[in-house]
Amino acid sequence: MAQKKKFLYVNRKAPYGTIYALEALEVVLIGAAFEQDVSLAFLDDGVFQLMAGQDTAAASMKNFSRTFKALGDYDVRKFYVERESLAERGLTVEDLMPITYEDEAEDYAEKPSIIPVSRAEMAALIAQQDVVLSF
Amino acid sequence: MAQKKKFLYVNRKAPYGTIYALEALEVVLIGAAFEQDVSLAFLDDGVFQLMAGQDTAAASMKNFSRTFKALGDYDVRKFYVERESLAERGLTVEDLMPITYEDEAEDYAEKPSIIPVSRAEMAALIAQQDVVLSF
Amino acid sequence: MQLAIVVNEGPYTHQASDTAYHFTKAALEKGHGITRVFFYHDGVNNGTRLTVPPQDDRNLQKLWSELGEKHGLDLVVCIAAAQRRGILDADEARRHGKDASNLAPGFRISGLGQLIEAGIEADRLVVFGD
Amino acid sequence: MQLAIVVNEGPYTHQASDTAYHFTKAALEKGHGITRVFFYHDGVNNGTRLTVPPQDDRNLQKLWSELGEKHGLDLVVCIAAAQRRGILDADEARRHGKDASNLAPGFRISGLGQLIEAGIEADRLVVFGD
Amino acid sequence: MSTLHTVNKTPFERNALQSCVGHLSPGDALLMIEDGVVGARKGSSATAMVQAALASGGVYALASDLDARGIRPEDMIEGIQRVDYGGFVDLVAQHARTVAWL
Amino acid sequence: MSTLHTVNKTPFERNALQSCVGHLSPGDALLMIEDGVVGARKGSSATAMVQAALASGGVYALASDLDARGIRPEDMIEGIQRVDYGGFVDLVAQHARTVAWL
Repeated sequence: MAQKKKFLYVNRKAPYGTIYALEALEVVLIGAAFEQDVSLAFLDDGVFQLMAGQDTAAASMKNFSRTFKALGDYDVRKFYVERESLAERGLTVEDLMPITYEDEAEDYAEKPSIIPVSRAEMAALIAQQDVVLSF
Repeated sequence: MAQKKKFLYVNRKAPYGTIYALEALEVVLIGAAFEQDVSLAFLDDGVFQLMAGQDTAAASMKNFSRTFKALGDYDVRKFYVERESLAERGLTVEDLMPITYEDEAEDYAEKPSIIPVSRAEMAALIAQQDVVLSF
Repeated sequence: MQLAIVVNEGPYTHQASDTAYHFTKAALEKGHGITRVFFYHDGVNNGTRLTVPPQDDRNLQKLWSELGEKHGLDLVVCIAAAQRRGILDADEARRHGKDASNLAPGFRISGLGQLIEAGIEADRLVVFGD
Repeated sequence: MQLAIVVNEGPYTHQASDTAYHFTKAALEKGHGITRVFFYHDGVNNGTRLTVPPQDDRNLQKLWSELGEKHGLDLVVCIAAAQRRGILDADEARRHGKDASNLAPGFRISGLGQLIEAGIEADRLVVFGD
Repeated sequence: MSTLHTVNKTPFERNALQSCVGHLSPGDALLMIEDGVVGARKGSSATAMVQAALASGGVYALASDLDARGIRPEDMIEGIQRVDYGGFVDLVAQHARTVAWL
Repeated sequence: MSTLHTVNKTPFERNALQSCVGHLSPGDALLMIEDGVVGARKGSSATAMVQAALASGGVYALASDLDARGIRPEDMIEGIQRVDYGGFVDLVAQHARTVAWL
């Protein structure tokens, strides 16, 4: 392949009520093998996908939230989370799971994958992409 | 069967974008044979189901809006349409199809099936039902 | 009390089938009767025996079939909705010249009249959908 | 120009499959190439040959199969999404011990890598869904 | 006799909760299920709607759906009651009809 | 290079149009399809959002979807352009990327 493309996965839906969040994550996992320039966008109800303390035992559904934490090992390290979406839902970044990656360039220092952005920054991010996959 | 039950079919979705409106109408048609006390509620985007002038030729979909006009022959004559829902969408009752039935009690005089109601009246209607089917 | 259950969405894509299943189970545990479980719209997709969900996930078709068998539930898939979506029993397959069928055990295919009838006969009707 | 098409919903329940079909047809008429049509989520339900839509309605599975045959389109159904929803070809059915299969002619089952690859290779990718 | 209303949609993406609250009769109960439970979290733009429902009658949320989405009891708008599926069944039995705001 | 945004949801039931309009960059185009076309009707509560999009760039609506829903050209917000599927294809080709607001 000639060059890397910029892929953005847009997550706008809450988890569990519909399968879109889970199946979007499956695409991200497979896509990681293709070594493209990958970003994840969490806006609107998509921010609920990253909530800390998800416990699906009583709902008898698969808790896939832990998988987000594993993405750093696959070079998926840019989780753009929209501040306005959080605020509208009564949330702050502190309500989300800590998600980190190890930076090889800096002696494997642990760094946060979650990047809070404003709506305007999210719009600018969209405008830089080659491929935008929405779920 | 001992007595008639009051059945309310709640239509809140626009036609064509999803199948709910069409398949709801199929239930109403079959349900008419059971001689219950049937009412139809059109609120929120459900009011679009009754829009005049629907033309699905270019979209290559089935235009089922005409079927509403046939319901009067099956004793389905109460189409409650919420005024607030119309207004929010820039619509008035005049934008809807004329739907009528023939009143046997008054020498088959043609009477309107569409009954515009306020949101409060719609709430009161819901509170009188035995069975409420939502689509 | 007699309860009628309506399931309007397929398994996995929407949670409606999960919720309806857990609700039905809880109602049975509380001693209520289930007049009928009626699968409509994409709900008919709960009734295909060809699903192969991931091994670490629930198998909703199986759960419904097993609950149905255990309690003698009437699990009815709407014929018109099913035809549109490719859910057929052996008879339907033959009638339409199809070379395969996929209806799961414990489900039966029938008409929309079964939904209305359930609404008339049950004390309560509860709809689960999208 | 090369276009990749993603269809995320099944036929009839949502209009997405209709829109994707008409879009793909129009793109071909304008001389564009179609890298691939990828069916994901409930979109896999477009690929069952067991559907029997009403005679006065369109048959979306047939329309896709015919368009695919006419233009040599690569119609790919996602394997993981398909298993969950009971869409299998003969090989998959054998592999999972199922007694029937239902994949329609002109469709093939493959992995999610085909979606990413289409995004890399195509000049544009367009998503149709709910 | 009063009505049980179920809402399975997030109030931030869909109008189901808003429409439901606009059609409550006094004494009606509202049960949040599935994605609808995200409306139970305090401090959101949907709080006023939920409080309107609380003023009209009981408001409930399905515990297993709250847990799945990481919404703890202390995060919830005051007055909303957590119920399990058995509680859901009881609510259906106690009200004359159930309306699903899909 | 600019972006084509597609909206297939009614603005009265869903937040897709609102969210889309909040994420437009100058010069971006917005295309209403499927149930999204009901947002093209003038005099509704969604008109201001559509006008914001018109101020940013072109706004289009799929003709066959408008026709199906009984929305005539004279009913539409001024400035929205009707396109057929061929026009949809052209919009995709003319913009660097397409974002679907599902």
